[in-house]
Formats: sequence, C-alpha cells, structure tokens
Amino acid sequence: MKAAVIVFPGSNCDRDMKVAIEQSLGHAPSMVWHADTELPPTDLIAIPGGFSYGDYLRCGAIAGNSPIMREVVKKASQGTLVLAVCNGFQVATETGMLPGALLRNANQKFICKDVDLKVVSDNKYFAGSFTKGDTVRFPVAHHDGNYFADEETRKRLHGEGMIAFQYADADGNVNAETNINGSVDNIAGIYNEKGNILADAASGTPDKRRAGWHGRQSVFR
Amino acid sequence: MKARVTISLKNGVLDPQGKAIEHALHGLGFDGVNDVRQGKIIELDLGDIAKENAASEVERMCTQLLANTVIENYSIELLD
Amino acid sequence: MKARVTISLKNGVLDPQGKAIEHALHGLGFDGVNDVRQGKIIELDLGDIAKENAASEVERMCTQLLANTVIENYSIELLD
Amino acid sequence: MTEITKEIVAEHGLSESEYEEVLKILGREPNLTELGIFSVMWSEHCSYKSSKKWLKTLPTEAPWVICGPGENAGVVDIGDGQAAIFKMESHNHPSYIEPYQGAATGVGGIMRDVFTMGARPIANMNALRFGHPDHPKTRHLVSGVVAGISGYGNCMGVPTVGGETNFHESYDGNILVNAMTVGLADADNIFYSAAAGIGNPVVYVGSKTGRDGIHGATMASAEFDDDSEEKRPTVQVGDPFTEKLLLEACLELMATDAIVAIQDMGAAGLTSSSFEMADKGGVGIQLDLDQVPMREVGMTPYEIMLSESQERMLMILKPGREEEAKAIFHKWELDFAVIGKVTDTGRMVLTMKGEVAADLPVAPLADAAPEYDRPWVKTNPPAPLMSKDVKAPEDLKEVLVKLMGSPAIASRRWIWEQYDHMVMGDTIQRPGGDAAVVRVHGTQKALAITTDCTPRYCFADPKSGGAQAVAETWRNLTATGAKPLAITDCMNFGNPERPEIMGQFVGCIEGMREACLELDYPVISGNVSLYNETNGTGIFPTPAIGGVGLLKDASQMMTLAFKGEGQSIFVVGETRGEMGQSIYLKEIEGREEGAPPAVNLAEERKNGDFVRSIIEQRVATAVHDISDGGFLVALSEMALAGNVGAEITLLTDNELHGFCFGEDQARYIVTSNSQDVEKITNEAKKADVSLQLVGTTGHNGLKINDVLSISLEEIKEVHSNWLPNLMSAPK
Ligand SMILES: Nc1ncnc2c1ncn2[C@@H]1O[C@H](COP(=O)(O)OP(=O)(O)O)[C@@H](O)[C@H]1O
Ligand SMILES: [Mg+2]
Repeated sequence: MKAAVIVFPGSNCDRDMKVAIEQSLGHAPSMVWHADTELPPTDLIAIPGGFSYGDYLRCGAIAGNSPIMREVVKKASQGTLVLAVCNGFQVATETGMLPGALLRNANQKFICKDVDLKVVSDNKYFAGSFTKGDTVRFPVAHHDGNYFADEETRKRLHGEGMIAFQYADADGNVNAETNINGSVDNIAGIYNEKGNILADAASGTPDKRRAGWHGRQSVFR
Repeated sequence: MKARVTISLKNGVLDPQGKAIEHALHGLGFDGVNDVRQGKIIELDLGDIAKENAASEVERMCTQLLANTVIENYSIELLD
Repeated sequence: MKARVTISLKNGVLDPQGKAIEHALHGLGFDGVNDVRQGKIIELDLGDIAKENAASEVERMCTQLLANTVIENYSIELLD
Repeated sequence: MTEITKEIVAEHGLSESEYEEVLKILGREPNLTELGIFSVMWSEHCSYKSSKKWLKTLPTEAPWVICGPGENAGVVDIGDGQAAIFKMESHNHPSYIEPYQGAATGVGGIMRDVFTMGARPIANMNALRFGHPDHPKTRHLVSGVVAGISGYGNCMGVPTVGGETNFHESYDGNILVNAMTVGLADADNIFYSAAAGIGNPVVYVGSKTGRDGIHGATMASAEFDDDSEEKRPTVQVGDPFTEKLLLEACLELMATDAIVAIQDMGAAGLTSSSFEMADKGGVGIQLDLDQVPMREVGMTPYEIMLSESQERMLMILKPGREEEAKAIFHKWELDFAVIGKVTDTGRMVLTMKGEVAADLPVAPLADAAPEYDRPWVKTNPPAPLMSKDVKAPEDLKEVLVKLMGSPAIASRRWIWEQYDHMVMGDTIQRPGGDAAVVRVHGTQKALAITTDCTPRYCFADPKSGGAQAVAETWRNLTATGAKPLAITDCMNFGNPERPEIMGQFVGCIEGMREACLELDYPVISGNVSLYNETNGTGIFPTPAIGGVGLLKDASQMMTLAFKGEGQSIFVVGETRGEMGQSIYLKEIEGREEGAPPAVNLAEERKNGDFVRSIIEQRVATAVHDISDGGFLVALSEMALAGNVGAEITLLTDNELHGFCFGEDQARYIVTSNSQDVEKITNEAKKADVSLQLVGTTGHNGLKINDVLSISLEEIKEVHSNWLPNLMSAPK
C-alpha cells in the first residue's frame, strides 16, 4: 500500500504523520507540497494536523484552496482513501469533501489532553482494529474542534452511519459532560457516505496512531 | 476602489466567541446585554477596477475563500 | 436597543491575518487586490436601555473588554 | 536635521556621562539616528551594564559544553554527534502591558535565538510569576499570557512541555514571563554570529519592517510608573505562521554551506544584530537602508534601525550564494533582500536615498559600552526557623487540604492543557512531573528539562536562594533519571541603582556560582531583566533557572506516580524540620519569616547521585523530589499521579509537622518493590546517604500513624480545582 502526506505551509504534524505511516507500513509515504498539482500514485492520502497558513481567516480555509487540494478532492471521489486529522478535518470540510464545519471550542481555549472516544460505526476501510461500541483513548490538541452541522446533515450522518467517533467517557457514555468542545452530538470524527474518507479532531502521537493499522484493508487506527 | 466584506455566523449556528463575550460582559456587570454575536470584517483595496465589475469580483472572493457558506453569511459594501 | 461595534487594528500594527488573506487571494488569481485588513464586528442586544445611556454604556464595554486599545481602534453604531 | 538637545538625550535613556562618551567616540555630535543607535546599544537590555561584572563570575565550562554564553544560545554535546541548544529569555514588561502579544512574541523571540544557531526547536518551557491571585489584574494577565504562549508555541508546532507558575503580591505591578526553548542540532553544523569575509553580502530575511516597538528595548529597561499604560503602542504583534516559515526556510538553507554567519533580530532589531555581527567578526558593515523590506511608507533611518518587528533574521552569505538562498526563502513565501556588505573599515555605515544616515565605529561603540560596578549591600539572612519554634497544628488533615489547594501548590493543569505538549510525538514525560522529558527523535536518548526558582527564598537570603534554585533544577532532572548537563538563567530583579537590589543580584549570582561548581553544572546562556519595579517597590529577586539533562536510555526514565500497591516508600536525605519561608508558615500561620532551608551542596550531590544510581539499576519504581510544601505535599502528588494511596509510619525525633511540612533540601521520596528494599538500603549505606523507610503504598487515601487519614478524592478536589475556580470566578 502506498501513502502520500500533504504538506502545507504551517503544517506541523506532517512529520508525526510520516513517522506513524512509516512505522505502520514499513515504508515511507511520499510528502507532497501544497503547490504541486499532481499526486504520485497512492492508495491513501493523509492530510495532517497543524496550523496550515497559521489558521488565519478560518482554520483550513486557505489550505482548502491550495492547488493540490483540487487533485485530492478528485482522487477522493474516485475512491482513494483519505485520512484527515485535526487541521486536516478542517481542510476536508472547507473543500466540501465532508459536510459541516468546525468552530472555535466552546470554552474558547486550546485543548491538549487525552480523551475517550466511542467508536460509533463500523467501516470497511478504516477502524480495522476497533469495532462499533468500543472506546478508544486518543490525544486531542485543537483550538477549533467544535464540529457543527445543520439539522438535516446531522440526520444524514446518523442515518447513514457516517459518524466515526463521539466524545465519551471511559465507559462509552456520550453526554454533555463528556463533550469537551461543544461539538454537535459530541461528534469527534466522521466518514463520507462511501466510507473512504475519515476525518477526526483528535491529533494522535505516532505511537497511538500506529495502533490499529492493519495492512491494506484497514487503515490507521 | 475599496470594499468591505462583513461576515457573520448564520442564524442557528452557535457562536462560541459571542457567547464567551456575553458571559464576560455579564461578569463585568453589564447585565442587560444579550444575544451577543461576533463576526468578521475584511477590508480590501481592489486597485484599478471598474465599479461595475467590482461587486461580482468581491462576490467571487467571498464564495471561494472569504466566507464559509455552510456556517456564514456575508455582505459586501463598495466604498470609493 | 441594539449596537454594533466594529474593531480594527490601529494603523501600522501588523495584521498577520490580513496579510495571509491577501496572499491567498493572489494565489486564487485576484491579483489586483492589496492592503487587506481584517477586523471584528460584535453585535449586541442591549435590552431595555434608554438611548441616551446606550452609547456611553457600549463605550465602557469597548474599553473594558471588547477592544484591546493597545493595538485596536473601535467604532460604535447604535441600531434600533 | 533635529538638533540634539539635553531633553532628547535624556529621553533616549543616556546619562550625561554616557553622552559625553558618545561625543568622545564620534568627535562630533551624533545625529538622531546615531543617538538612537547608541541609546539601544547602551541600554541595560543590550549592554548588561549593571550585571556584566557579576555574570562573568559564573562557571561556564565543562567538557560537554560546545558553546557557552556570548552567542544567541548555549550549546552542549549530547553524544552521537548531536547537540542540545538552549536559552531562556524574559518578556516581562511587554507582557504586563499587553499579555497576549507580549507573551507570544517572547516565545517567538526565544525560538529564533535557538534556530538561529542551526537547531530545530524541540521543546518550550515557561517560567511565570503573577501578582496576588486576588489582585484585580491577575486573572486578566494569567489568561492573556497563557493564551499568548499557547497561541505562538502551538502554531509553531513545538511542544510546550513544562514550566512553573508563582503568585505573589511582589509581582502585582510587574509580572515575569520567562520563556525557554531547547533545540536539537548536529554538533558539526552549528551557526554563529560573527560576520566575516570582506565584500560578502549582508542579507535580510523574514517579515517586513514596520514601526513596531520602536524603543521597545529601552522600554524593557525602564522602571514602570503609573502612566506606563500610555506606552502601549510599542508592543509588537506576533505572527507565528511567518516564524514557522522562517524556521523551515532557515533550516533548509542551513543544510547547505551558504551561510557565513546568522543572527536573529530581537530586541533593538537591525541595530543590535548588525553591530553584534560586525563586532564579533572585527569587521565593518555597510547597509543600504532603501533595500530593507518595509511594511509602511515613509520610514526614516531612525525607525528602520530601531524597529522591533518580529520574525526577521540577518545573515552573511558566502559570495555568489544569493540566488540559491533567495530561491529557498521565496519558496517559503518570505522576503529576501541583500541590504549591504561586509567591509574592512570597522565602521557601520548606513545610507538611505543616497545620503549617509549614520557612520559609526563598531568596536569603540561596543567596547565603550558602559559597565558599572554598582554599589550594593548584602542582605542579612534572618535566623533559621525550625519546627520546634513553630506551634504544631491541631489537625494535620486540615493543614494538608489547605496546602494542596493553595496558590503555590495547586495543580497547573488549567495552564498546560492549553499548550500543545504532545506535538512532534516525542514528549515522553508530560507536564506535571518533576521535569519534562522529550525523546531525541529517532534515538534511544531523551532530554529532561525543567525550570525552577523559589523567589521567597531568594528574598530572605539571596545567596542561599540562588544556590537553591540551581540545586532544585538539578534535583528535578535527577528525579527523572537524567544526568544534569547545564543551565540557562533569567535574572529578574528590581532597580539595580538601589544598593539593596544590587545586593540581591550579587548574592544570587554568588549562590548560583557555588551550586554550579559543586554540581558540575555550568551556565551556558542566560538573560538579565532589571528595573522590575513599580513605584519604587521591587519584585522578589527571581533568578529563574532552566536546567537540561540527558537520559542515555529513555526506557530508564522515572516518573513520580506511585506504580501500584504494596511498594515500599523511602525518604532520601535528612529532615531537620526547616520551617523558615515554608509554604506551611505562609498558609497556616500567615508569616513569611525565617531563613530559607539551608543548602548543603555536597549533600545535594551525594543524594542525587545515589538516586540516579538506583534508577539506573532499575530498583526505584517512583521518584519525586521534596520541595514546596515538604514531604506530605510531595507524597500527595505521587499518590494523585498514580491514583494509589499510602500508609506512613513515622518514628521521628522531630516534631511531626517538621517532618511533614519542613522544606529541608536535598531530599527525595523514592518507592521500590518490597524485594528491593535490602538492595536500596545497602546502596544507601555504601554511598553514606541518609535513607528512611517510612511506609508502603496502597489503600485509597493517605494515612500517617493515627494522626491523619484522608481520601485521595478529597485531596484531588482541592488540588485540581483551585486554578480553574480562580479563572472562572466572575470578574
Ligand atoms: N544571566 C546570564 N547568565 C549567563 N549568560 C548570560 C546571562 N545573561 C545574558 N547572557 C548571555 O549573553 C548573551 C547576550 O544575551 P542577550 O542579549 O539576551 O541575547 P539576545 O541578543 O539573543 O537577546 C547571550 O549569549 C546570553 O546567553
Ligand atoms: Mg539572539
């Protein structure tokens, strides 16, 4: 399996992502510069966390308009797997690859800590090592992780099994108290309809991210 | 030709910044205040551009970059 | 009584946001644009307050909280 | 042309005798630009005129030191051809005036100091002192400073892994924001700042120059008075995104051999960077100011030279390498301009619009920088205060609850959860322990990092306090299993023109010196911030110390959390019941009295070396040093971290409160599996170290004899809630 990591000016988890992929696949991903217009042949595109363009204007907005993203959107629609983490989640919603948007955390603060996430859906590409109903513990590190979607979109997310993770406690309880940042329905990560795009607001050190990558069928976590 | 774009969150989108400001104002004793919303304002110098093209040009900037229409409304004012 | 406060960076203060937006607009082909500055707009519902008090009340909110007068200017509009 | 009047000279902070020296050097009157240059070069901030004499007495050498004080940051060898580069710097005054931007640009500045030398920053630390928690400004300052540090550091993608935070009324009008950065470089690819090569191009890179913070450097050395808020516009706005690009671009260029010398533009901007480079290289520099990238129109030479716009660097390139360098900076969308060349004249010649704007001799200006031997008086330390002199408390539990929820001891989680302390994926000991530990990427090695200082000790007895600050960093590094290598310092004091303040400075330096010598732990970089006073009241003397240590094998890293039930608990080091200046005395009796605990450096070293050796032999399971609040506070912290309680049986000659709350130095709490008790006991005997078996872990609370019984929940509640409650209380 081949992987590519997109690098924007201001990305700062690109190395973390590279390390995680390298440790999992046994070989390095290609690093693709934002100004490029073509992707190398790849089975997985990773959009790493960080502060693309300083998160100025809106998180992910300027990155979402960079040349390489047109290509990423095209490949994603043709079924290439896309993993968008943290700032990558924001980039993915900004391009319209995924529905909704991310707002400033409800408490207005950057949040860096380990959180429990409930695995909400099974997915044939990702989440290979977890099953629906599990809880997993991942670090988050974000300032704008507060996921928003309108009523109609939320119904669709629930109805079509597009919710990947929800903020929970260690026993998998999802409620207002476990909602660290104000996200609608505690949503921490989502898939697209086809299930080939996963985005989540967790950050994830390489060590944690590596856990759960099992070869071709199940990617990353 | 200059333009001013005002971007605000759509009704129904919770505004965490506005809420935090409201809370802080209450803390300072401004009790009567409510419904605080925060938006953005972007001012641009469009350079030499015909007035009749300016509005559509700024409109394109808004939809392509300046506003996220999933959550935001925008309005454009041309100033000269 | 409602009010709208517009907050902008003082002249000469670096505006990293505006700079990045300008750069991104150039990248999208809007070459003529320059001098992009970003500001904030805060809308408040003041509740039942006499019009003659409203302005001074909002003024106090600005100096105490809404604007960082070290680097920002503000202007107040009362709407009703 | 502006006439240089007495008033203008005074406004520039130059004394009459200093101005006479200016006239002597030039043989004529300076113009305004030249006066501005003298003023910043001879400011306290740049010239160290009050402190130099004493700084020179600090030990700065060891076989592992590659570069000591004098460059942008200090460098130590960490083996395998790698070097750690670090420094700490203050941004006190700007942070008081505008906490968010002041703190943010402080973080930006110290990171530039480190990557200027060729290192990738791998960890940030911050040492913060705020006023009394109830002071009307405190919360605003705390939230702004923390947000500013978080805003800049997080965006840079460098983890902020630790620091320290104090609250005391002596900082009410003068907070301290000290930021430290640790970077990693190849030992054979370190960059220095001495200009060389006559004719070589002088290159400006980074952000454009605006009218930011003009006179910031002089402001940072000027005492505050009540109208200091009027000085606001001198604050700079940070642009961490541009700095991130600057970092990547500089490291990319540093991977080639195009750079002769490089220097960041920090305080006093283009002036101090160009003069320092020329002076160190013994050369002249000619600058064409029209070539400087400018953000605003109509800037004068004075403004260009004194601007403190952030995110800029000055470099000397090898001839003919301009295009290659330019391509890199343009790829990162940064300004790049050749603004001058190295000359053999020994003069700094600035031209603009075809006219000479300044023409100054470099060496005389630098050499003649004033250096003062300011009068000082020694602080007479008060008499020691032992537990026998202090009434025993009636209820130990009440005392513990009070201490654990006190400003000095309560959890700082509210702060460090706002810092990305995990980015880069190598943080193996997060905030909350004795020292942060960061793996050296891709190796088995790790660096332990800590900052410490106990200002109330320094105030009572500067010499002992200075030694204690160094010793505490050494102890904290040791507690993780690391071998302490070197320190950086940030000397924050009041007005040095007052003999008692100067005496505090001299005393602290003396104590630091002794500790560094005894512990083999040199000073490799640092910073001095004076005039931290408002209306004539100085801050507590605060020599903040940043220590760095090396763990050769990261798998041996020790933490403070209890690891399970049934483990034996030891106290290493002797307890005499030192209550002077203790948190107990302050919180329970409302007194800040007595001598600080005695510092015995030989004992410090012996005990620390013993602790490190049992960690290396893998017989210790948890280690925590005993500091603020004493034994019982340290024990509680270990219990909370591991979520495991402890039962303590104390047979002590001392009063029990002396054992529990005395702040005697050179002590640690250590746990081990029960089968290793004998081994540890024997090792301690061999090393002639005082060791006391005091109890075992287990139970869901803490018990001492039959005088204390408390659940962990109760302790946790007060410990974790104090700061969030403070910060969320209505204004
Ligand atoms: N208290 C101190 N102890 C040791 N070295 C110091 C101290 N203060 C300053 N130095 C050293 O003096 C040099 C100049 O410091 P400084 O002017 O703060 O650097 P910069 O120009 O990067 O801000 C640095 O090498 C610094 O490490
Ligand atoms: Mg420097």
